[in-house]
Amino acid sequence: DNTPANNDEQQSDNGQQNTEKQYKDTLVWAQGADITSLDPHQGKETTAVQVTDQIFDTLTVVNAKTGELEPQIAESWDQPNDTTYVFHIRKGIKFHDGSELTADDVKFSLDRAIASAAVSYIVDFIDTVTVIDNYTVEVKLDAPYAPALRNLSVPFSAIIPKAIVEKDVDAFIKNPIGSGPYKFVEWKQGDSATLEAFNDYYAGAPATNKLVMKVIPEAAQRTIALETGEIDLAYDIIPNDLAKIRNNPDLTLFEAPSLTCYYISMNTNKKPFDNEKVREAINIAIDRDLIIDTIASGSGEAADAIIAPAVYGYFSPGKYEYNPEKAKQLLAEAGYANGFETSIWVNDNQIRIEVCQAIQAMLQEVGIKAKVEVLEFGKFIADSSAGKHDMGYFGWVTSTTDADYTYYSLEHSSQKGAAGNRSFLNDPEVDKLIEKARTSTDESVRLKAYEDLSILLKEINNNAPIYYSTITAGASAKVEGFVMDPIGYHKLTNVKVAK
Amino acid sequence: MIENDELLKVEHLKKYFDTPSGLLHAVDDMNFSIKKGETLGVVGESGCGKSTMGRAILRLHEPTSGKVLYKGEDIIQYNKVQMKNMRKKMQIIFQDPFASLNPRMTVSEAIIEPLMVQGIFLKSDKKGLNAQVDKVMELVGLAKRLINTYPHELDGGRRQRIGIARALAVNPEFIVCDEPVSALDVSIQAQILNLMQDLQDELNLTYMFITHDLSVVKHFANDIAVMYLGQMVEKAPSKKLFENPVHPYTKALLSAIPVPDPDYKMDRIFLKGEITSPINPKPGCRFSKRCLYATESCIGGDIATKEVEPGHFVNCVLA
Amino acid sequence: MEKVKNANKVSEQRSLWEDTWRRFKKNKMAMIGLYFMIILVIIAFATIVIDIATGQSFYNQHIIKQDLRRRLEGPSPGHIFGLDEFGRDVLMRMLWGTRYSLFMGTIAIVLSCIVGGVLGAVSGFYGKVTDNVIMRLMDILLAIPSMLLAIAIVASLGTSLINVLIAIAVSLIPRFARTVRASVLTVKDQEFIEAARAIGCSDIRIILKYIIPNSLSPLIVQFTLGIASAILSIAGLSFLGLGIQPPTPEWGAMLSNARTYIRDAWHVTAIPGLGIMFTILALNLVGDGLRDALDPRLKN
Amino acid sequence: MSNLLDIKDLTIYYETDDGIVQALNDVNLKLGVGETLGLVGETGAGKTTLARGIMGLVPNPPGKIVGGQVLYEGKDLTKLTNIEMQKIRGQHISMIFQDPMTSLNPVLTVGEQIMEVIINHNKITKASARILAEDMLERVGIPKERYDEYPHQFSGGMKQRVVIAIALACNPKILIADEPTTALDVTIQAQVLDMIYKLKSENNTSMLLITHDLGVVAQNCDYVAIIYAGEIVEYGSLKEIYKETKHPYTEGLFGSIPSLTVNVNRLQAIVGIMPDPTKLPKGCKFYDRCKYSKPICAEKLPDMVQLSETHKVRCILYQ
Amino acid sequence: MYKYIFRRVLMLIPVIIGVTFIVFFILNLSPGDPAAIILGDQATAEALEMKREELGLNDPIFVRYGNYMVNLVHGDLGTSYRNNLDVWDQVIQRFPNTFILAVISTLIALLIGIPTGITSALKQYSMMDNISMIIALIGVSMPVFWLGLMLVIFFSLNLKILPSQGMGVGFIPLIKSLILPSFSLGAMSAAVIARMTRSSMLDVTRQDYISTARAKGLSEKIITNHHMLKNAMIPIITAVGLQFGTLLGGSMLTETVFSWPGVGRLMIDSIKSKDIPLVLGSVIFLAIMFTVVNLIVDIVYAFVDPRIKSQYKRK
Ligand SMILES: Nc1ncnc2c1ncn2[C@@H]1O[C@H](COP(=O)(O)OP(=O)(O)OP(=O)(O)O)[C@@H](O)[C@H]1O
Ligand SMILES: Nc1ncnc2c1ncn2[C@@H]1O[C@H](COP(=O)(O)OP(=O)(O)OP(=O)(O)O)[C@@H](O)[C@H]1O
Ligand SMILES: [Mg+2]
Ligand SMILES: [Mg+2]
Ligand code: NI
Repeated sequence: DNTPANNDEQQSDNGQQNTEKQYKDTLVWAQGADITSLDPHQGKETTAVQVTDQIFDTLTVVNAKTGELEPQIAESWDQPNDTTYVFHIRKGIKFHDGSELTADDVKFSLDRAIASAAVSYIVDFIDTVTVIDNYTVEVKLDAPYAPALRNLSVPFSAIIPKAIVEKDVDAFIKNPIGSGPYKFVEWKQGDSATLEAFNDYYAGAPATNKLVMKVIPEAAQRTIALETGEIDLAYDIIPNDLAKIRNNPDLTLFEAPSLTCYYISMNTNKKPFDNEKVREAINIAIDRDLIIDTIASGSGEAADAIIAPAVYGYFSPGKYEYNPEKAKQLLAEAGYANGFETSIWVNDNQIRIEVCQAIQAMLQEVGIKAKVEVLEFGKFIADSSAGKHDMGYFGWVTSTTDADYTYYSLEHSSQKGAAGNRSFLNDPEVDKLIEKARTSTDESVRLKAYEDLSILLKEINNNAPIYYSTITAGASAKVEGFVMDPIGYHKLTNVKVAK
Repeated sequence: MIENDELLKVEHLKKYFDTPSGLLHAVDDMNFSIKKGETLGVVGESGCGKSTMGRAILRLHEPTSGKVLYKGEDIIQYNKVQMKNMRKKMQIIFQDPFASLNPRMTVSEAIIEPLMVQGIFLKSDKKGLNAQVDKVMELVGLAKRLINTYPHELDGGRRQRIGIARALAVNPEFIVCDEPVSALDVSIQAQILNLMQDLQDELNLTYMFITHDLSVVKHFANDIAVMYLGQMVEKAPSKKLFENPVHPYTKALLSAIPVPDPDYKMDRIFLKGEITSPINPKPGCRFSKRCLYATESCIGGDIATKEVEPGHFVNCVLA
Repeated sequence: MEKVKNANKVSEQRSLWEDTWRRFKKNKMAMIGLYFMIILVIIAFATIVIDIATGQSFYNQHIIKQDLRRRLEGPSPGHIFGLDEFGRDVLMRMLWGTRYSLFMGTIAIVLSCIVGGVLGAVSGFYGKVTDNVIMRLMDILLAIPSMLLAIAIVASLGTSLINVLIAIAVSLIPRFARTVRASVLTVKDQEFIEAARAIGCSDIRIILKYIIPNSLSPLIVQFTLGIASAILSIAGLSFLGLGIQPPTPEWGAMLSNARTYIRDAWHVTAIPGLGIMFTILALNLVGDGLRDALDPRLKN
Repeated sequence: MSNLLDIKDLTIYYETDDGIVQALNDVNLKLGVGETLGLVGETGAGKTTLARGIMGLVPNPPGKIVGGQVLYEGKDLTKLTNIEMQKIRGQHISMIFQDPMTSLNPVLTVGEQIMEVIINHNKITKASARILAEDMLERVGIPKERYDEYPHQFSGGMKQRVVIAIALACNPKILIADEPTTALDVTIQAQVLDMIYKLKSENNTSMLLITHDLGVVAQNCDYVAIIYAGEIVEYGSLKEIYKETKHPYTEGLFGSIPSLTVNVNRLQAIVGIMPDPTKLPKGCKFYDRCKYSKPICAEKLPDMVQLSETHKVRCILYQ
Repeated sequence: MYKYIFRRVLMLIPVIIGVTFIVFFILNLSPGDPAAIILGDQATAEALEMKREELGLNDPIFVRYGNYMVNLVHGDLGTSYRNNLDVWDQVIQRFPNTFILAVISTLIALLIGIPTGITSALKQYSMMDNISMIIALIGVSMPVFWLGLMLVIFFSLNLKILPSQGMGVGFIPLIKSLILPSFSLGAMSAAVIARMTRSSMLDVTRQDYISTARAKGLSEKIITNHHMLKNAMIPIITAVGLQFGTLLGGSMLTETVFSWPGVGRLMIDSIKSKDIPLVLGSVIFLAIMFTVVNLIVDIVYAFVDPRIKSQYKRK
C-alpha cells in the first residue's frame, strides 16, 4: 500500500479557495549521493538513475502504482515466437534537441547497453536487434526469456539519440539528450543537478517546470533540510527519522515495500557452514522482528525468502520462527554444542552495520561468537566474490521485478562468486528449478517452479534472509502527485508543489 | 729560536666559509708558532676570525688549506683515529660557560665523558673514573659535593671551572682558550685567570689564549698576535707590543682601551668607519679603509711581513 | 638574566626535571588536565584488569550485550548516561572505551614520534643533501592532506585497529620530523656540541647523548598535543566509516555511529563527544603546561 | 636646588617562584645638572633594576617598588601615573639599554624609530619630524641617506648610535645609559663613548652611566657609586673612589682587573660569589667574601658613613 | 626575489612526483578492484573483465604509473573511471568551493583568533586570559563533524536562521550558507591562532625593543599596535599558512556534514570508489595549492619582516 497519507486539507490557502491553486515553478529534491554518470548505460547507481530516468525513456515502462507493464517508446509489440519480439515505435517522439526518435536510435541504444560492462546484465538476453523500418525494431533472444519486457523497462536500457552520441560521446556524457519529460540543464558535481521541463514530450509537458536535485550525503541532514523547508522532497529517510516526518503536519511520509531483501550469505564452502543444521540454527537464532522494530524503526518486513513480496514470482515458504533454544539444539546436533567463532562481513553503511551488530549479539546468545568486520566497499565485493568470507551481509534489489533476476544470480551454481552466488551454493535441484522457470513462458509453470524453489531454499538455508526494507521518501505536505517507485527510480513527471 | 721548543706551528692556515653572499675569508693565511709551556695571546675585534682559527687548529672546522704542525707533524693529514688520539693532547675551553656545557649532564658526567670517549678509563672502571674526577675537580677548585649538580644550578665562575676541568681531564699538553673569561664578571674573571695561570705553571701547559681584551693578554701571554679580518697584522712578545706598537691598528686598539685611572689622560686614536666585510676581500691591506696613514701602496698587492726587531713581526707598508 | 643561585646549600639542588615539575605543579589548569589523564589511565587499566580477571565475561555481559528493546533510553538511575542505539549502557562503554582512545592515540604517536624523530634528527644533524632529501619527503607527506593519507591507508590495508594506527602515525610523521629538526638545528650550533667533538665524540654519540636529550622538550609538547590530534583523527575516520570495528566501544566510533540519533537521544552523542572533548582538553592543558614549564625563558 | 635627580631609599623587589628577590635595598643617590654618575657593580647587583626604577619601567609583575622616592626636579616619579610618566620618558629622562642588537625594533626603519619619539613629544608634522630625525642621525655620525634602512642592515656600533640618537632626540635632561658599550669592541666603544660625551656636553645633559668596566668609568664620570647586592657600598667623586678606595669590595674590584699601566704577577681576586638575592644575609652583604670581616659584620648592617662632603662608604671599618 | 619564487615553483615538481607516486601506489596495491566497485555487486565476471580492460587495469602497475606521468606532463589528468569525465574539469569545478570555504574559515579564524590572542596576552594571567584560552581549547577539542551537527541543529533547525546544508547561489545566500560550515571548520584554526598569537605576543613583550619603546615615552596603544603586532605577526603568519593548507585538504568532514560540493568530498568519494585518476587529480591540485599558499606565506613574511626580505634578495 503506497498511497501517501496526504488527506489533510491544504489549510494555508483558505483565503483563496476560489482561485486556481498556485504551483511552484521548481521542485527541489534531495538524495544521498551524487549522480555517478549521466550516461544511462553507465550510471547504474540508483542515485544516478533517479536523475537520468527523468531525462530518458525506455521501450516499456512499469507503472509504479499498479506494477503493470505499459508501453512507452514502444507503442505496442508482438511476440511472433518464444525468442522474438517486434516493437512498434511510437511516431513523433522527439529528442530534446528536436530530432525524431526512430528505430535506428533504438537499435543503437540496445546494442550500446549490451556492450556496456556496467549494465549489460540487464539486456544480455538479447541476441540481435534488427531495424525493420523507421518505426519497427525486431529483437531476437538467445533463448526464451520470460522477463524480457520487464528488463527492457529498466532505465539502463534507455533509448538515446544515435546521431548525437556517435558524433561526440564526451559531449553527450556532459550534456545528455534524451526523449524523457525533462531536459538536462546543468550538473554541479557534488552539489546539484538542474532539469527543465521538455514541452514537446510525447505525453505532454510535465507538471513542474524545473527540477533541482540536491546532494545531501548525511541522512540526518536530509530530514533537517526537509523540516526547514529548504527542499520539497527527500529520498531514503533513515529509520529513526521516519517518525519525525510522520508526526510533522507540514510533512508527508511516503513508504512502500521495496524490491530489496537484506540477507546474510553463508559461505557453504567453509566450515561450519557446509552443515545444513548450522545454517538453519543461524537462521532461527535471528530475531528478525526485533531488528525491524528497533533498528529499522518498524519500517520493513521480516523476510522469509530472498525476493520481496512485490517481486513477480514471490512465494512465502513460511516465516522463520525465532527460536534460540532450538538453534542451540541444532548446533549441538551439528557438533557445535559450544558454538564456534566466525565473522560477518559488511560494507560501511550505518544501518547495515547496525543490523549486523544486532545479529552478532543474537548469535552470541546461542553461543556463536561472530566478529563484525566492516569493509570498504571495493574490498568487500572483491573478497566476498573470492569466497574469503564466512558470512556476509548483502542487500539485493530485484530491479527487473522478476524473480529470475534474483534467483538466477544468487542461487544458480553457474553464478558462484563474483556474479552473485556468494554462498557458493551448488545444488542441481535448485539449478533445475531456476532454469525451468527462466525458459518457460507459461506463467503458471514459472510460478510453480518458484514456489518449489522457495520451499527448497528454506530447507537449504544457504542464505538467511533478514528483512525486506521499505522504500521511503519524505515530502513537504504541499507536494502533490508523487508516486513511489518500489525500486527507487521515482518518476517526477506528474509531481507539483503547491505555493 | 730552537726548533725543538716549538710545540705548535701554524703555516698558511686558511679557513673560508661558503656563504650565500660569497666566500667569507674568516682566516686568511695565518703563520705563527707557540713554544712549549708558553702562551700565545690572540687579540682582535669581534668577527675577525679568532675563534675560527682556534677551531681550525683543533680541526673542529676543517681548514681550507694550510698546515698545523704539532711537534713537527701535520695533524691536518691525520685520519679519524689518529685525530681522536690527538684530541687527548689538544683541548679547548670555550667562551661561554653557559652554552658550552650540556645542560643534561651533571658535573661528574661532563668530566667523565672525555675519559670514556678517549678510552682512558673503561666505563666499568668506576673507581678509576671517580678518582680522576676527584683529582681534576680539586685541581680546578670545584668542591667535591658539586659532583651531581647540573650546570644550571651553578654560577658562571663554577661553570667555567667545569669547562676547564673537562679540558684537563685527558691531561692535554696544549689548550686553546677561546675567550674563557669574557662572559664573566671582573671578580670571577680574576679567579679564573689566576687558576689558569696556576695550572699552566703546575702542568707545564701551552695555551693559545684568544680574547678581545688586551689588558687580559698583557697580563697573561708571552707573545701576542693581533688579528684583523682574518689576517695577522702584528705579532710580538707581549711587553714589546705594548711598549712599541707598530701597526696603526694595534696602536688604535691600544689607545682605545679605557684605563681605570682618572689621572691617565687617554690619547685616543679614532678610526674612520667600521669593520669591513670579510666576504671576498680585495687584495692588499684590509685595514687600509680605516687607517689614518693609508697610502696608495696599501691596496692592490699583498703586504709582506717584516721583522722590525727580533720576534716582532708587522704586516704594514709603513713598518 | 640568569639567576645566580646559592650553591652552598646542597639540599636545594634540583634536577632539570624536578625543576620542570615544580613549575608545572604551579599551573592549576595543567594539573587539572594531568589529574584527568591519570584518572583515565587508571580507568583504562582497571577495565583491562577486569577483562582479564573475568575472562571477557564481564565485557560480554555489560559492554557488548544488547537490549534492543530499550535502545536509546535516556539517563536513569540504573544507567546514568542512558543506553545507546543497541540498548547498551553508555557509561560502561565509555569506561571500557577509555583504553582505545588513550592507548591508540599514544601508540600512534609513539610510532610517528620515533620515525619522525629519527628522520628529523638525522636531517638536522647532517644537513645538506640528507636534510634536503628528508625534508622534501616530509613536504610531500605534508602536501597530502593527513586525513586523505589516513583514509588511503585504511582503505587499502583494511579497517583494523592496527591499520588505523599506522595511518594516523604516518600522517603525523612530518610534524615530529620538523619539530625535532628545528630543535636539533638550534642545539647543533651550541658550543657544547663542539666541546663534545673536541673530546673526540663520534656523531652517533653526539646525537644520542647531546642532541636528543636537549631536543626533548618540544618533542614532549608535540607528543601530548599529537595524542590529541590522533584521537580526533580516529573519530574522523570513524565518521567516514573507516574507524574501529564494532562493537568495540571506541569513543570516536561511538560518537560517529550514534550521530544519526543526535536528535532522538542527546546522550548517545553528547557523552562520547564530551568524553573526547575533555580528554583532548586535558591533553592540551598538560601540553601547554609542559610547554611553559619547559620554557627556559620563563624560568624565573 | 642643585640636584636634578634625587633617589631616596629606593627599594625594589621581584616576587618570583623562588622567593622574593631583593634587587635594590634603600638606595640613595643624587645627580646634579650636567654631572655624570658612574654606577659600577657585578652582574645581578641591581644596576639595571635601578635604572628601570627611575624610568618607572620595572616589569610588574614580578617587580615592585617597595619603598622610597625618585625625585626629579622635586617631583616624586614613583607617584606619577603611567600617562604622566609617558611624558617624562624620552623627553626629560631617556634610557639606553644594554644590548644594541635587540634594542631596536627589527621591523621598523631606524629613521622611523627616531622620528617616533620626536613626534611623540612635540606637536609637529611628520615631515618636519623627519628633518629633525635626519639631523639627529647625522649628529651621531650616520649619513641621513640611511634613514630608511632597517636595523639588521646596520653594524653593532651603528645600531648603538641609533639608540643614542633616539635617546637624545628630545634633548632630555637626564640620560641613563645601561652598559651602552658592553656589547661593542674596544675601538667602537671608544667612538660611542666619545660621541655620548660630546652630545651630552652640548646640551648639558646629566648622565647615569651603568657599567662594570672601571676603565670606562675612569674616563667618563664625575662621581662613582659602587653597588653590591642591591646596596650602594661606596660613593664618591672619581678621585675619591680611585685614589682613596675605602670599601673592601671596591678594593677587590680594583685588584681583579688586569691593568695596562701596572704590572702585577697575580691578580688579587675576590674569593667567592655574590649572595643569593632571595636570601640576602642579615648583616653586611659582602661579609663572607671580605678579607677584613669581623664576626659583627654578619650580624649588623653597617650604616653609610660620610667620610668627606662627597665620599660615603658602608663598612664597619670606618664606623 | 623572482629567482626565489621561481626556485620554489620548481620545487613543485618533486613534490608532485612524490605525491602521485605515494597515492598511486597505495591505491593500486590495495585490495579491491575498481571495476568491481563501479559495476557493483550484481556484475558478472565477463562484465568485470570488460571493465578492467576498458580502464586499462590489466597493465602492470609501473606501466600504468608511467603512462599516467607521461599524460600528466602533457597536462592531461586523465578521465574518471566512474563517469569517463575529464578529471581536470571535475576538480576545477569543485575547487573554488573548497577554496572559498577555506578562505572564509581562515578569515573567521583570524577575526576570532587574533583579537582573542592579543587580549589574552595583554592581560596575561587575568580571568579574561583564562576564559578565552579555555574557550579556544574547547574549540580544538571538538570533533569537527560533531560541532557541525550541533551547529546545524541549533541554527538551522531550532532558530531557522541559516541554511542547514548546501552552497547557496547568489551573494547573500552564499554568505549565509558559508557561515555554519566555515565556522565549524574555522573553530579549530581560531583556537590554534589565538594561542599562537598569545604566545608570540608574550614573546614580543619581553623583547628589549619594547622596553626601548616604553623608554621613549610612547603610549601603550602605540606600543601594542606599532611595535608589538608587526613583530608578533611573523609566527602567526606561519600558523595561518599551515592552517589554510590544512583547511584546504582537511575539510572533508565538514564538506560531508554540510553537503558542501568541495574537493574534500570528491576525494573521499573517489577513494571509496577507487576512482584512481580522480583521487590523483584532486591530490595534485591540493598539493599545488598547498605549496602555493606556503609560498605566498613566505612572500608575505618578507613584507612583514625586512630581515627576511633581504635574505631573499641575496639568494
Ligand atoms: N660556521 C660558519 N659559517 C659561516 N661563517 C662563519 C661561520 N663561523 C664563523 N663565521 C664567520 O667567520 C668570521 C669570523 O668568525 P669568528 O667567530 O672566528 O670571529 P671571532 O673573532 O671569534 O669573533 P668574536 O670575538 O665575536 O667571537 C665572522 O665573520 C663570522 O661571521
Ligand atoms: N624580571 C625579573 N624577575 C625576577 N628577578 C629579576 C628580574 N629582573 C632582574 N631580577 C633580579 O634582580 C637582581 C638585579 O638584577 P639587575 O638586572 O638589576 O642586575 P644588573 O646589575 O643590571 O646585572 P647585569 O650586569 O647582568 O645587567 C638579579 O638578582 C636578577 O636576577
Ligand atoms: Mg669568537
Ligand atoms: Mg643590567
Ligand atoms: Ni646577567
